[in-house]
Order: sequence, then C-alpha cells, then structure tokens
Amino acid sequence: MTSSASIVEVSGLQKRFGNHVAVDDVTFTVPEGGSVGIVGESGSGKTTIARMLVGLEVPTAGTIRVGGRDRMPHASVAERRRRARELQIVFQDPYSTLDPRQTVDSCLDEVLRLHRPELNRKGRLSRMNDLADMVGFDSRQRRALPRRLSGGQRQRVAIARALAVEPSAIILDESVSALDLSIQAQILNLLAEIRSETSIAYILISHDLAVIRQLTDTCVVMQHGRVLEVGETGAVLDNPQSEYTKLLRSCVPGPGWHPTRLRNIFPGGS
Amino acid sequence: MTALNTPIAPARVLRTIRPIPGLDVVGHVAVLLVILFACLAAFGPLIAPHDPNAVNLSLSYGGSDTEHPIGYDQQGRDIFSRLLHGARSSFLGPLIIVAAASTAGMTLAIVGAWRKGWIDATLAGILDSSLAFPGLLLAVMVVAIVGPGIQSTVIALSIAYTPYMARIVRSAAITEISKDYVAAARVQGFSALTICVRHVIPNIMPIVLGQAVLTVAWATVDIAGLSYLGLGIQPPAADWGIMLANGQTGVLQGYPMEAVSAGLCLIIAICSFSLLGERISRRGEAIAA
Amino acid sequence: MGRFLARRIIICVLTVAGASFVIFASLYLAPGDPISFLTAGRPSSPELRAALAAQYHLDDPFLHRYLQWITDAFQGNFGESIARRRPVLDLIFANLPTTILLVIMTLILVVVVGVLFGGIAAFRRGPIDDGIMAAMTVSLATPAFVSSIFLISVFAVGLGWFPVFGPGTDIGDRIHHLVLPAVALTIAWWPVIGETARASMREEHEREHVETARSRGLTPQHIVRRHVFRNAAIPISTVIGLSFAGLVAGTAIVESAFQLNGLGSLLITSVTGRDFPVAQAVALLLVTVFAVTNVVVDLLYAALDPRVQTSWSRK
Amino acid sequence: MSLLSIKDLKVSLPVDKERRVVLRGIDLELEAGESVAIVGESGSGKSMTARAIARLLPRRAVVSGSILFDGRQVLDLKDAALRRFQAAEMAMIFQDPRVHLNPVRTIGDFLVEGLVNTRGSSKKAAEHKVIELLDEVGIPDGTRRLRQYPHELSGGLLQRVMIAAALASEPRLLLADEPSTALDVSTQSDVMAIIDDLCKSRGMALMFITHDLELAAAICDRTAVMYAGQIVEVQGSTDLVEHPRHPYSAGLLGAKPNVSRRVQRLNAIPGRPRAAFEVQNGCAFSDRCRFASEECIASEPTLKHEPGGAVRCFRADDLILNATEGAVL
Repeated sequence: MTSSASIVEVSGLQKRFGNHVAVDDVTFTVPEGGSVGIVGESGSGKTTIARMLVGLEVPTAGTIRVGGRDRMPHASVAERRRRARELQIVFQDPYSTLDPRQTVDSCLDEVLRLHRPELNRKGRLSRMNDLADMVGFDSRQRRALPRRLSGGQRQRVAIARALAVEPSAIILDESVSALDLSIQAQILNLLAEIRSETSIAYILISHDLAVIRQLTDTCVVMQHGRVLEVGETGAVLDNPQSEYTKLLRSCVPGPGWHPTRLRNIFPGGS
Repeated sequence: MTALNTPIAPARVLRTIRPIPGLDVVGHVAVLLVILFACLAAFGPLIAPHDPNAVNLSLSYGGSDTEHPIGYDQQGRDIFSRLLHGARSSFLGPLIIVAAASTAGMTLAIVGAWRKGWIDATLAGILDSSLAFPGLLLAVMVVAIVGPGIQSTVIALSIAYTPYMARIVRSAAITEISKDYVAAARVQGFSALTICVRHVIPNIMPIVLGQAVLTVAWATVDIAGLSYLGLGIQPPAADWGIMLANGQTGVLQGYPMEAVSAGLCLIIAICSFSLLGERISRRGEAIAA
Repeated sequence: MGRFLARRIIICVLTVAGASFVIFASLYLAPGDPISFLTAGRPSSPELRAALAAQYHLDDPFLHRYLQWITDAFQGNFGESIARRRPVLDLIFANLPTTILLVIMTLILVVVVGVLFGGIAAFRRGPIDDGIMAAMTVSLATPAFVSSIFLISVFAVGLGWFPVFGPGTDIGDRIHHLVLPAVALTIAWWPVIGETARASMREEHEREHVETARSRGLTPQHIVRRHVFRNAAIPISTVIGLSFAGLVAGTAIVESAFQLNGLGSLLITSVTGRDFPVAQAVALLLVTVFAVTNVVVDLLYAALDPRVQTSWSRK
Repeated sequence: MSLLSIKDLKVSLPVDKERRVVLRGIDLELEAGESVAIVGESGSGKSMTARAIARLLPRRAVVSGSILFDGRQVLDLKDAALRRFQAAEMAMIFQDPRVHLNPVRTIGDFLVEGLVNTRGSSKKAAEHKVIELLDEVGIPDGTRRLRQYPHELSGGLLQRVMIAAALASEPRLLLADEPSTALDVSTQSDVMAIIDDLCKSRGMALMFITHDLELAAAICDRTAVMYAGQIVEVQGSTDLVEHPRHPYSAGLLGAKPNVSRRVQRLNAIPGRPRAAFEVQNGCAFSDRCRFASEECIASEPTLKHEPGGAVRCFRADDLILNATEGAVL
C-alpha cells in the first residue's frame, strides 16, 4: 500500500489504437471520498481512461491501482467481481444504458443477487427500497420497462444500479450531458446528496466546465490524450495556467460574454 | 370434405382468438397460413383420402371428381392425396436445416461478436467469402459425392445456410454488445456467458427468429428445387418438387393440373413464411433500435 | 487503395485455393476407392483405369496429387469426361455460350425491372407502392422451376410465342430461345434488387442531407438525381453483386427446366450421371467466378463510396 | 412592416394513428436585420417553429395560422414560388453538419449546386464566389477544400461550410437550429462568432434556436422562451437573463450550473419537461411551478404584451424573479 488515503492511483497510463495514441502518460490520484473531474473535448482520451479504469479496455502501458491493488488485465471472474465492488460506472447515453427487457426492479435485483448473495428475498427487497428512495423512484416506476422512462429517470436507474454494488468510487462518464437542463440540475443535485450521505468518491468525466465546477474538488485538464493541468477545481477554472484551459474557460458563455473568432487554433486559419 | 374443414376451427374457438398486437392484416393471414401448413405437415398424410402411390394407368390425367378434387396425374394417382403427403416432405427438410443453421450460426456469431479481435475478423472473412457460394451449389456437390437423397441435401444446406444466419446474428449481436448496458454488466462482474444468455440473446431473439422463418422459405425453395432436379427426395415419393418435375410432362401434353397445384402450394407456403419472417425481423429491428 | 486491392485479391486467391482443395479432396471422402467411385460401376477397361490414375495422379502422395490437379486445371486440363469420353474442357466450351448469354440477359432484365419498380415504389406511396410490394413478395416466392413450368405452359405450349426447349442456332434464334428462361430467372431475382432499391431510395430521401437540399430550394428532380439516386446506388450495386452468385446457380435449374445446354445443366447431368471429373471442373469454374465477383463488388463499393476509399487508404 | 410575422402558428404531426400537437399557437415578429433567439428544452417545439418557417415540416403535418415573410404568406407558397423563397430569401443551418451534408459528394458540389441550380450561375462563377465565401467564414484554402469530402473535414469546418452555403444565396433571414451544440466548446464559440459577425455585417435577420439562455443573450437582441409548444416569454435578451418574468425562464437560469462558482444546490425545476400534446387544462408549466395558484391549474394564461416584451403567466406581476438565485416571491 503506497498511500492509504487514495482509492484510485493512475500512473503513466497509455493507450494506443494502432498508430493513434489515445491516452499518453496520464497520472492522477483520487482520494478516498474525493471527487476528481477529467475535462476535455472530443478526442482528448477522457472516455478511454474511464474504460481502462473499469477494465473495458486494456492499457498499452502504465498502471492502475485501485484500493492499493494493481489492476492487471485478464482477471478471473471472482477477481472481476471484487473489482466491481471498488469501481462502478455510469455512462452517457440514457437510451442504451438499460436492458430494454428488464424492469427497474429486476435490474437491481440481478445486481444484488450477484453481489449480496447473503441477502434473502426480503433483504434484497429492503435494499431495493433504499436504493429506489435514494434516487427518487416510486413503486410504479420500479415495475416499468425502460421505454416507459424518461432520459433522466433512466440515468437515475443507472446510478442506483451502480450504488447497489456499494462501490468505493463511481465513474460518471458524461452522465449528465445528454440530459435537458432542468433534468441535469436534478441529477447533479442527486449526485451531490449521494456523496454527502455515503462518502463515495467520484471520477467525473465531462466537457462542461460548469458541471465540473459544481461537482468536483480537483480536476485534470486533458487535450489529445495528454494531461495539461491538474489542480484544485476552483483554482484551475478561476486562474487557468495552460493556454488551452484559458481557451476553454473563455468559451463558456456568461453575463457580458461575447463569442470571439479563434482563427489561430485551426491549422487552416490565416 | 372433412379434410378441408379440419384446420378451420369452429366459430366458438375463433372468438377466443385475439389479434396479435402490432401485426397487420397481411401478417395475420401469414400466421394463419403458416399454422395451416404446419398442420398439413403434421397431419397431412393422416387425412389424405387416398393412397398417394396407388397407380391406376387407366385414370392417367383423369379430371376431377367428388372423390378426387384435383384429378389424377400421369400414372393415375390422386393429386390431392399426393399434395397432402408432399407437405410433410417439403417442410421437414427445411425445418431441420433451419434448426441446425440457426443454432450453429448463432453460436458462431455471438462468440465472434463477444471475443472480437482475430477470432471475429477470421469469422467475418469466412462469412463474407462464403456468401458468394450459393447453398444450391454446395448441395449439388455433396450429391455428386454421396449420391442423391434427402439426408445429404439437408446436411449440405444446413452448412450452406449457417453463414447467412451467422452474418445476420453477428451484426445484431455486435450492435447489442456495444450498448452501454452490456458494458455495465461487465463492470458489475457478470460472466460473459451470463450476460449473453440473460441479456444479449433475448434481445436479439426477434431478429434470429425472423431470419429463421425467412430461412424456412428459402430452404423450401432449395429442397424442392433439388428434388425437382432429381437430386433430393427420390420418386415415387409424394413431394411438391417431384410433382413439379412429373407435372412438366403433363404440361406439354396439355394437362397442367399436377404442376400447377404443386406450384401454387409452394408459392403460397413460401409467401406466408417470407411475409411472416419479414414482419418478425422488422419488429425485432424496431425494438433493437 | 493499392493495399486494399492487394488484400482483397489475396483473400480471393485463398478462397479459391480452399474451395478447390475441398472440391479435389471430396473425391476421397466418397465411399469406396477412387477409381471405382469415378467409374461408378460402369464396365471399365484397363485403359480407362490407367487414364484416371494418371489424371488424378493416384500414385503420388496426397498433397502432391492436389498440386498436380490444380496446376493441370489452371492450364485448362480437366481430364476427360467418363460418361462422354470427351475432354472436359471441350464440354465446358460447348456449354459456356448459352450460360453466358442467359446470365447477361437475366442480369439486364433483373436490374432494369428491379431498379425501375423499386424506384417507383419508393416515391409513389399508397396503392402503387402496395401493389409493387405485393408483386415483389409473390414473385420472390415463386421458385424459378415453378415459373419455368408456368411460362412453358402459357407462352410456349398455350400461345406458341416461344420455343419449348433447346438452345437455338444463330444468335437471334438463341436469344429467342432464351427469353423464357431469362424471364423465369428474373421473376425469382428482380424483387431482391427491387426491395433494396425501394428501401435505400426511401431511406436516402428521408436523410438529413436531403432536408438541407430541400431547404436550399433545389428542385425535386435535382434532389432525386444528385442525392437520392447517387447515394442509393451504393447499396443497390452491392446487392446486384451479391445476387450474381445466386443467379448463376439458378441457371442450373432453368437450364434443366428448358433443357438448354448450359454449364448449369452440364453440372446437373454430370452429377446425376455420376461423371465426377465434369462436376469437379464446373464447380471449380463457378467457385472461381464467384470469388472474382466478390472482389469486383468490393472494388465497386470503394469506387462509389468516398468514405471507404480514405478509410482503406489509411489502413 | 416586420420581415417575419408569425401569428397563431399551430402544427400537429401524425404519430402512429393519432395526431400529436407540437405547436400550440406561436406569435412572433422579427424585423429586418434583427436577431431573435428561441430557447427551450427538448420537445418544446423550438425546432418545429424554424422548420415551419422554412417549410420543412414532415409530409403529413397539419399547419394552421399565418407566417408572413415580407408581407407574403409563406404557408401558401407552392412549387416554384416556394423554392424561390427557400433559395433566395432564407437559409437554414442545422445542428449536426455531418449528417446534413451528402457524404458522397464533395464540398465543392455542395456549395456550387445551390447557385447553379437555383440562380443559373455558371459553374466557374459559382466556384469563384464560394471560394470567397469560404475565406469569409475562415477557410482560406477554399480551392483545396472544394475537392474534399465531408468526412475529411472536422465538425467545426463543416459547420463553416454550411454557413458559407447559407450566405451564398444572400438571404434576408438565417435560421440557425442549434448550430453549435454538436461541436466542441472551443469550436462552438468560434462558429457563433462567425454567424454573429456575418449577420450584423450583412444586415441578415437571425433566428437562433438554442437551449442555452446565456448563449442566446450573447448573440441575439431578443429572446423568446418556449415551453410545451408555446412561447412563454419574450424580452430583450439581457433583460431576460437578468430579470426573467416567467417562472420557467427563471427556473432554467437557476438550473444551470455556473462555471465561476459552485452553489450548494442547483435550483432544479421538479418533474420533466411536458410535451405540447400532454398539456391538459391550465398553464402548461403549472405542474412544475412553485408559484402555481388555483387559477394556473384551472385556466390557461395568454401571452400578455407589455413594454419591452410579453409573458404568459397569471402571476407575472406578483413575482419578482431573480436569475442567479432562482425564483423568489
């Protein structure tokens, strides 16, 4: 154990797809119960990092330590189940995140059967009630198939499904960016509540600086697979160091803001 | 005749049957016809009024009468009874072919789609190239080696239809496996087998089923064609393909009833299977999207 | 593009090699020893047995036999027909013209009828579309041997417009003889093209880029010609290519139904007559044609779709 | 006279066997050279409004009301007259340029076909003109770009190509349907700046569809907020962001996280956005509104015109709404 206070430690992480380097030499840590944001535009490699953390992609180089243990590729089923209790993920697209044939309850039940085998029917039911309360579901919605649920409700189910495993940290991969503004606010509030209640850690991946500000303590700014800047979220956004972070920050509309033409960032622009 | 009335249930039973939601009128007709043909394949030989192989040369090309609604073929056999017997031999082969090809194709496709990498690439390559080789040709080559007969053609066509099945299932499985809920289940620690059996297969089942019903149609064409060419089922068995081959002589002499009746049976059967299969597939795709 | 072409050709060669090996090895899968299988119980002279042993290099090791056979085959030496005592190549050449002419006539008919009616169905919603769809379903469900018999019954026996059987003599006569067979094959295959044409044109017409074109006030004719047809040509030509193999296999059935001297009927008679060298040669020829067709389809696809070109040239 | 005058525009679309209302009566004026933003969440009908003006509604849509463009009734235009209106008077830019360009035709084909097909320009003259336009939208190497295919260009460049195509016909009205939403943050600002510059320098009227009130305020003179197929508030953009009059506008402003400071809790609007066809009696927003009274649930408010704008709320005069803190009484 290097540092007992961090739940995720990533160092020198690299991922190549053929000749293309999607993630290059990325290092960061997530403290227990902390909240880390990864910011970047499309092609920055932020989603690839998320997929490597949960074992959906195999890193080309570098190490991922979760809970003090190295994550080697090709784990046994038992090992993958243990890892599941460390790190869970909520994806972006509310429409493919649930099995269309599964009701909310049966989706949660399936997870509880796997991860809480000691619970009987009654125990699982009471746990499901807790989870449903936490994400704000009534009993009618819990018997519904995903196609009867709105985008925001589906994301709530995905969050409940991740929480059912009782992980130490949840990766939120653009989990609120496909939602309407009024729904996005509900989910952001929900996530903040959950964190204050359970001391779970978040790794929030987003292109939206305002969302990063609202939900994270520290953040990592990425471009073209590389880390440009790491620091306390408020400091990074209020006083950005790298040119790229400055550019991102200057592109967010707000009072008195006006868009500017940025010919210089395009190779073709004069 | 009772034989004609049997598949049509009494009105009391009819009233208890509800329309299938989301299926149009044509689809319902197709379902009824498919059920009718299934009944014919199962009970046709039992309800046939005459021996399909009872030869009576004096009745050669005899016209219809009350006992023999379609008349007689060249050898004076009752065409109607031969049609009823033919239903079984015309559908049994295709059914076995579809069962075999669906099972093999689905297994190959899902393993490929799940494992990705070189296994899938090799599989995709083989599937793509095998598409260029019609099942008919493979069946003909197998017959060249082991001789004519229904077993050899069924085996050959089962192999030939496997890549078609696998290709459709593979693309459906790839779409399904790429969905986030499958990734979520992997992150949850479910085994590949559990995810495939509980989530992936049930979700692509409508597409598989639709393709299977369509394949019944095409396999029926191929089996009948092979029998027509003299490579499949052998005379004097009552089979629609054989009846067409025999009937061709009758056509030239101005007695088309045998060929026309067997041909119409084939067309209606193939139509109903393809209409039904198409509708199931379309529904499956709509659900998957 | 060059690398893509090379890869496709390698796959093509591998396919032909694999298929030819299976075709060759199938002789040894047959029950009994090869010579008696080949002679199939015919009274066989020692000379014939010796000729067969030489033709199949039966005294050599197995792989060597295959290499010899395939080299011979590509030099045009397929041995001799057992039933007809003529070189196989002569038989193939004698039967080739009918099949080629039949395939060309059918292909033209299938493409013209399929694209025409598919296109009409795509743009004329309502009863016209319904009617064409119904026609396609019934037509697709009519096997070529069934439509052959119906056509013979009506147009040859009944009306006497076309000859019943046979291939004809000069070119005009040959075409006349091949009209009914080509129509029979077209009945089975035009719906395949027609359905693709209808679906792809409709799909393209609903695409967002067509919405852009409409928002710019372009004429409907211009939109259909430059955007819908052009884009739908990609799936349509792919399906034409894929149908080609099935269509060629289908010639076996109509050639038999109309008693034409084509490659397909040669294959069938050699199989029923247990003339194995002929069956092997025709099968090998067909497999090669299909594999080459596959390459042509891929090239066509690359030529029509600029996205494919760049993704391949990058690879 | 306004350049564009929309009166009681209603649209319904066929869904399965029933008809679904998507617009429940839109009233909006747009002066020549003016820019107005239409802001709303998904299903509010903001895109439908733009499509109704461009006459791009689905085939079986039923439309009523009036859209006058320069005094002419757009809804009555047919065939050649309609195409002349689309080709010469207006232009539209869409959310995702990648799907709105034909993937198998070159950029050059796309840019030139409009001029050649609807203006009768020669191909050469058209090419010359579009190369100049490309330069104006920040693509200097136009000659090379004309030979490229859409998949060879980035989303930001494609959207500029779309803008250049829109400019080619020198329209008086530009309809921009979320033109920057599908783009990266940095490209987004750039594309908006180009649209803003060109509309101002050419005196083009702009209707800008977006879900972002602050982006709307940065670009447009006026902002209209839509909810459930109706306009609920129109005001000068800056006024609307600072002093929203409708609880929904205030709710949208309060729900948006702020990049320069973190708040304890976002003022989320409860429930989910209603679609136009789901609206029963009463105010469409009443089931989500903190201030809903019995009157709001019983009957439907009308769009009340007042100095500087209009608002559709019974309680607009009782409420003092604050943008940053959300709504307070």
